[in-house]
Amino acid sequence: MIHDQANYERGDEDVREPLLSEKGQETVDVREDSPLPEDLTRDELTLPNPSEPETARHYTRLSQMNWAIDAGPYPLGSCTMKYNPKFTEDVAADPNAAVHPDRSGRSAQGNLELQYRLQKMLADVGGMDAVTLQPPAGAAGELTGILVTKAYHEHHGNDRSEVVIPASAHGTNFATAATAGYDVVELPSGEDGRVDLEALEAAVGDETAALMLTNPNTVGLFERDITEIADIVHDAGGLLYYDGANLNALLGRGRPGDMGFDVMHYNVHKTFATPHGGGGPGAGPVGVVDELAPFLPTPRVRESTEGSGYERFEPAHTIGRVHGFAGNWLVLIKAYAYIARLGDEGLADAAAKAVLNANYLAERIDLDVPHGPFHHEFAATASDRDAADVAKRMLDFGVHPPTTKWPEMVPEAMLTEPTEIEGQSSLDDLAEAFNLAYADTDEALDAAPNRTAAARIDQVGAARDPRLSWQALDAE
Amino acid sequence: MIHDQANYERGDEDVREPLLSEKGQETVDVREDSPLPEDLTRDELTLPNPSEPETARHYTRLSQMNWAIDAGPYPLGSCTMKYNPKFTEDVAADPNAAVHPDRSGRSAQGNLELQYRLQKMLADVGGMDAVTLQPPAGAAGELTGILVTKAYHEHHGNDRSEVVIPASAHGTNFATAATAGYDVVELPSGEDGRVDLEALEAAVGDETAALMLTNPNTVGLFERDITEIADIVHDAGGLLYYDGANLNALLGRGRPGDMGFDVMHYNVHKTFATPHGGGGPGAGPVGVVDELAPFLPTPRVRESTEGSGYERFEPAHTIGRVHGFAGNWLVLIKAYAYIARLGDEGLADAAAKAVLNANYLAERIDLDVPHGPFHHEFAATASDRDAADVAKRMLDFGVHPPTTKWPEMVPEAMLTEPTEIEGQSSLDDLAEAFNLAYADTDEALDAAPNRTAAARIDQVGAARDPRLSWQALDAE
Amino acid sequence: MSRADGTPYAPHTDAETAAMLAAIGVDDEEALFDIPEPVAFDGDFGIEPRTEREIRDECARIFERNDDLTEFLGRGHYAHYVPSVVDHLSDRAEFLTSYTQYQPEVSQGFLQALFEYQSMLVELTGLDVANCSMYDAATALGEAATLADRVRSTSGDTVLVPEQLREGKRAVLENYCDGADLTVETYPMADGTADVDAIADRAGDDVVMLYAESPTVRGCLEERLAAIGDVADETDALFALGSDVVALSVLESPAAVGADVVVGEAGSLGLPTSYGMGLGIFACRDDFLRQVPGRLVGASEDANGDRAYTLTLQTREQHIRKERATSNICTNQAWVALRAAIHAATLGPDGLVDLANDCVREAEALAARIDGLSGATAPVHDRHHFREFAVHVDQPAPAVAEDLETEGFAVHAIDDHLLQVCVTDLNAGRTDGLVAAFEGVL
Amino acid sequence: MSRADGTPYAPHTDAETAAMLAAIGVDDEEALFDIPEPVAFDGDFGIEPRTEREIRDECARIFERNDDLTEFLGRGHYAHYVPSVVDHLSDRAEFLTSYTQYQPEVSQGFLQALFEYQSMLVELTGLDVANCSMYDAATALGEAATLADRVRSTSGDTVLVPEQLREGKRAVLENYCDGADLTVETYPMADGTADVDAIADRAGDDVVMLYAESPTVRGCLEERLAAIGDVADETDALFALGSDVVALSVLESPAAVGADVVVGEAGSLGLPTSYGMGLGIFACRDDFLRQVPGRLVGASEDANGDRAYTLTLQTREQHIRKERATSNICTNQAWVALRAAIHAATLGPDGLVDLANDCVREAEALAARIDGLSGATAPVHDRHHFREFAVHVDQPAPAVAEDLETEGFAVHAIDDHLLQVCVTDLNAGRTDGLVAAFEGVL
Ligand SMILES: Cc1ncc(COP(=O)(O)O)c(C=O)c1O
Ligand SMILES: Cc1ncc(COP(=O)(O)O)c(C=O)c1O
Repeated sequence: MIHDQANYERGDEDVREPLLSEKGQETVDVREDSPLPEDLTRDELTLPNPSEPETARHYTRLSQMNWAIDAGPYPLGSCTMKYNPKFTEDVAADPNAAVHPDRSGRSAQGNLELQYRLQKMLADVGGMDAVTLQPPAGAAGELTGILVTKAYHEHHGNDRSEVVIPASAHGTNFATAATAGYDVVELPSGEDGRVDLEALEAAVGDETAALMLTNPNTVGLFERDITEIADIVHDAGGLLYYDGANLNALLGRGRPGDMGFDVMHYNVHKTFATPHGGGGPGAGPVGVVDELAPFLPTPRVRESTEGSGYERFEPAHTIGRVHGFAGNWLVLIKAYAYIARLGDEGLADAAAKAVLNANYLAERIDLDVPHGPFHHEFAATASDRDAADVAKRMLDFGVHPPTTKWPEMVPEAMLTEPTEIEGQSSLDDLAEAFNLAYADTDEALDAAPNRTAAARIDQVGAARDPRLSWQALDAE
Repeated sequence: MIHDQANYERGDEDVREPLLSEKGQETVDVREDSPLPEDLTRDELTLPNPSEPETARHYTRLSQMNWAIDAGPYPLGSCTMKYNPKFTEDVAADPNAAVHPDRSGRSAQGNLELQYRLQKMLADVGGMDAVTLQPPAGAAGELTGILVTKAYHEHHGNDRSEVVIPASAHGTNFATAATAGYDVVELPSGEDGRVDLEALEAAVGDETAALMLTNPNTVGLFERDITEIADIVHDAGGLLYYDGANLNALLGRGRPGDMGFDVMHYNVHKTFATPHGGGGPGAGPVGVVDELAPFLPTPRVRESTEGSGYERFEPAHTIGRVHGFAGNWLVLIKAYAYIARLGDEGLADAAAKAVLNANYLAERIDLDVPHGPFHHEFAATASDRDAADVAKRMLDFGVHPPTTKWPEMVPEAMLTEPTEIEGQSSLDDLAEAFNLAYADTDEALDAAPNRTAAARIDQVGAARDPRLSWQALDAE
Repeated sequence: MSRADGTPYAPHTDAETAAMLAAIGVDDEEALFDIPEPVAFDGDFGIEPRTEREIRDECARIFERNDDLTEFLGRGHYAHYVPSVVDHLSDRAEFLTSYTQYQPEVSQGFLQALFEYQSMLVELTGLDVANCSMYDAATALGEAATLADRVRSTSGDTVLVPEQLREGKRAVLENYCDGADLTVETYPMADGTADVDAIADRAGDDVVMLYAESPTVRGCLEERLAAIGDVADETDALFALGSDVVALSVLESPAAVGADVVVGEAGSLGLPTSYGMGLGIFACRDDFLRQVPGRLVGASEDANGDRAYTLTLQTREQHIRKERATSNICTNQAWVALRAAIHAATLGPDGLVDLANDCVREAEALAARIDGLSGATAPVHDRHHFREFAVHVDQPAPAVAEDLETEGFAVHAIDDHLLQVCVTDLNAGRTDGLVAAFEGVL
Repeated sequence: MSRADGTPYAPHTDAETAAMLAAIGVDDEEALFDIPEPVAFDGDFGIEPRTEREIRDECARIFERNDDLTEFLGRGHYAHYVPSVVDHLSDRAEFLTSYTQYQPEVSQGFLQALFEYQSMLVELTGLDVANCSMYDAATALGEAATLADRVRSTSGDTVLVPEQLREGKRAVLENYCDGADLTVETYPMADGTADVDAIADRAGDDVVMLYAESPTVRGCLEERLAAIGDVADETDALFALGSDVVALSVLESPAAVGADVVVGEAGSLGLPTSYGMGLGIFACRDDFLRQVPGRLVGASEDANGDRAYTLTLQTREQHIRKERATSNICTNQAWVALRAAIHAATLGPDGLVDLANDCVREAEALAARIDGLSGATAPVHDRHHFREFAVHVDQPAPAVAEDLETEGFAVHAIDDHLLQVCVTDLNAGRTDGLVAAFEGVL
């Protein structure tokens, strides 16, 4: 498969589709017509002023210069790039769902009902007792979970200073722990790519507030010793945090709650197929066991204590809030619709097919996969090739490459997660792209990509001389 | 401007995006579960069975291999490719407008009201007395108009056998007249590209049912002698038919009704910016003067004769129907929304800018434009170059070429209609594409296009050996 | 907003307009118009420009004036649930805002989609050739008649159609026949389907086309299509069969019963209920390839030897052949065909057959329930039904229909004591309500 | 349909699954799972799969349970009419179904759109750097505090905020401050805006960040921002200014009043009312470039020397820097930023300024009308207002708000006798109704 990406280029000016500002700006005298006194206003404002047809063309062209799941495979490991069912967009666009967050609960029963139902679905899927929908992304969910953990410990007079995190964990885990004010204790990966129990024993102690764990971990391996891990952490008085980024592998097969996890986040834009939107919005609901429920953000939604319907309530020892309002509402609606569409069997099948696809693809590629048995994703190694270069070359073959050079425990890692939505033939396309790129010459790799809108981009230069706006470009 | 069109190609199989059938078909045993007796049913059905993600990718990829107004200039002369305002799609998607055509008028007052309003708007814009919305395209409008003309003559005991049509007219005029059972009398173009009054005098007579005229004509020239033309035709007892394809040039500047036309069609997908949809649907409402109103298709809509609201009625001498139901309803809604958005001043400005753009572009290109002063479109001549080859080369420069080799009165014609939606810079892009292609070598022209999904396509071969389905391909 | 005085869809700033006028060498836009004074217009239409939001509100208010009825209406215009993906994909601007594929190199996407649509119709009809759209079933029938007129050597001028035929369809057919000097005559029906003996009696040299449909306008499935085909064959009349894209997925293949041409409606896939907007099917045997009306997409090769698609056999069309064209059609229903194809792909053959089978089962079940009510008999015809069926009511049918409308249900009144009821997946969930309403008003 | 038992979004036919399992060398999918028996799950969730149509109906029914109120609500969540083109363009699958631009060569489109968004924010704030989104105004404020903590040399640990601040925003701020061991304190307000003298008195070494907002949560425009900026400057505190993307188009430039950081809400462009979903602004001076949280798009060149865009300065981010990252944010609100940018482009500077001016005029006009009613005084604060204002009512405010709700209008009750009312283009056409309802319930 060969893919030439669309490109609109102004050869004379060495730019692709010009910036909106280059197509024409307008300067408005703000004070002229202002109902405000002069000292409150700026004197002018300069912004692009395209007509609607120009705007439509601009963004249509830009979109054509952008890869997406709807264009082809996008097997970014850890990101769970699934197909986003179109009907969920229509559900989220329902004008009746478009209410203000400060509505009385009485007058927003519809939204409360959907929140309640989704809380319950997520709790069931994760084996948790209580769920908040407020966190607007996975990392925000992590912060919520860790702050809940912290509040729980503090409530029990238990000031702890450390969070233990395996070296293979996602960067957000580390950053989250730090944001919450914890010291990070990094746990080296075991030989087999999993948590080493001895190292864990050594790492945890009185100061351990929590262990943050991704399971299957970031190379797709299930932490077989999860029961022992839970015991070690719990015995030390710590809590067990589940990073839900890889929940897709477990749907209907295993629940974090059953494995001893006390708190978890769900990445609805991963597991529950809400669109990634070029970087967001996502949503990162958090589930906890009963003991932690009183610490969850406020408000949550429950069935009315009097009469029928639903009501908001403040958990007894709430940590407060992690989002100004109710989180990424439109995303949550889509997640509800997706889960309802699949139901029990569909969810379990999604996990099965995701794992089948990863294993089939790994079988088909010429690269080594050092660890196994993996589930929905695997980290192949480009060994003596540069993983990033191999990835660039893959772009020429009509696929998006995997996540590269992470996790570090696999040298020149190519972390690959095809998800359940690919069929055999597109997995074969992916394998072909892997194999052709991997076997290509150094020169070809260096020169790649060749069929994308832009050729290889100078990222070092971009960082050395940051130009972050059209104003910065104009100033040159 | 350089445009590389997206392309997905399976190099191994010499195909672009494979056919749905090549991605996998399924054969269903129809009789197995059928509630019908065997002799009524087929035994099996074989069709593609893609999953929804596969379907989404298939059509997303196909769409990326298709030029459109939202991608860039599309100056097809005679086609009036305007920007289609997005909000009109939302208006047409209103579920309350989705009613069945057999509803009682009483229970479909909303649809009747919109039909009534649109009839009136169109009548006002064309200077006509009565309008039917039923014809589903311009050519259907022509047939309607000519059948109305025929019925009118017959009603007055006046059997006429000929329709006079200028040589420069659109093919539909000829075909329509033939479909309606008329003999076509072709009127040669005058020296100046307009109707030659003497030739007209010679052509019309007792057998003349109508003269079909496009004004401005198909090279954008206004028929200055329109009053004389009308007199000649009317004096001979014929009617004057206005082909509305070029109405965009006249909006708010001139009305067919005021020029002596008795019957006209409107091309709403041209003048009123409803999307062309890759070939349709359009809509071709027909307007007539009072004398012809009793012959219009049934039903029409009027204000209720008793009480408030609207009602359907059958014109006294109706020709019957030209569409099974109420025409292309969704298209008509969009036309209404567009006209309402522009209002009087917007419509007049659309005409002004369309004419300005055509004149500016003609000024900028190196090709000759033999006739003038033209309005919203002009026929440049590629003179000693092949217009079709020049057009193919233009494809490499990020624009769609004009209509080629028509009308025939201009040798190697490139009939160009930029419409009002292009700005100066995109007209400059167009001019550059014209000029570069026109000046290019014969070899380059022969080899063009180079940046499109497909290279030059063998159209002769396609017609010599017609393969019109995947079944035909499989049979090879 | 800064362009409020003119069209909001032209990008010209005042400075740009001035520069362009200067380049042309005129002072203002007026100077570019060559309209003689006597016929120039300087009045106004009185159309106030409105913002897009105002128009959305205005149209929403207008359409709210349609009563909120549950429709059990069919008789030629049908809709099924249209999966969301059909909207999202067909609304992609590259499809929606393109035009006829005059430059195939840059239009491969739409051409392939239409080629696939044609192929699906070839499978459904069993015929060799399907065009890529007609306006609707009625105009397709009209075009079939003119094709018959061109291809049949008989000296005849009669088109034979069933006496039970949607009036509007017949009216359109008459208009197409008008120009070709053809006369439309009817043959009788026996209990809802064609009276084949009567057809055989009537057939003869003067008949150029014999038309039958299955399902009929009353939803009956013709049981003797092959026999009708034989009559046509024997008398050298063109056998045109009318059907519907969903029904075709389960019914005996038109080719197998001897159909020369298939016309009908394909908008029952892809289109929501839309006040009768349609998508005409036109398929025929290879023999008539050069007589097909409308556009055809064919496979070819590009200069690199890769498969490519293009409009083909365009010499049939009006823009080449003028008055000798096979039809005057130009702008067609391409985008609707795209939608139908996406809908069909989304269903797959399984889903399509299920949908069709439900059209039979739901109609049968609803007819039985209505038949159980006193004062009503259904189905009137002792036939297999597809989606719809006639109901005899003891009371005057128009009054019953009006009463049902008051109860929130729309059905057809087709004769003094005949109603017609159509059930699809869209209203099948409301049949309890309909039956209860019937009970109340009978 | 044929895949009804599993997920409808996996393409595997049974044959394909079998072939793939064979290629792997296992018998069934179960064999691929490495989950120890004790923690394996074999129960069910009791979630019945539904068709997409069923879910659309179900959710429509659920959302109909929201009362049909005309909302005059604001206090941090605002919406204006979103032009249709914003939906149509942002819904293009290449935007909606892509992810973070880790491979810039194949993601130029989204990168450029975000670069343009950043540039618009640079224009609106006057600051050098704007990131390409935060979750919302509240979390952006929290991130500003942690940035202050990192960049300020003062030994302090206090963040000073206005006493009138949306409670939820403050609660989020507290949570971000928690980890950085910062304490949030308030400064008093005088008639709706900051008491600058009190701020000057309170300021000092221990304050790392001074936060003010304009418009305030009650819709008042701060009149002495430059003075607050001076205090911050003198005491070496970071001056963080909170605002809103529409207000910024007319208000004095944050850079001009000495703001070091601008946070706030940009979702008032591009997003409809969405239960509080937002788009956080984060802009700052060049000095803090390497401390900015979130993603930044920069211009660079590709191997052909053409301008190209790429995510840049990623060493600030968690996926590189781990616990030393400037923030834990990863997935952000990119698509919402795209929508805001399209909305801004659609309006142009003219349209944006008009919209902002209307926010001032409509609020003033509505306040005056309410003030004319007996039993109500508005605006409570003698300030310029933007979109919203407080209303004093003689009766208990919660009861008045509840009565208004019964009449079909939603307003905020913010204190015993204080209501708050927000007016934008979306509800400006309903102010007559609101005033009448007020009159009725007062
Ligand atoms: C393993 C893991 N954990 C956490 C996250 C953070 O989730 P989000 O990006 O939604 O904030 C990610 C996201 O990429 C991840 O892969
Ligand atoms: C001059 C002219 N007349 C008539 C028509 C026929 O209109 P339609 O394609 O809508 O049937 C066209 C369309 O191209 C045209 O250009």
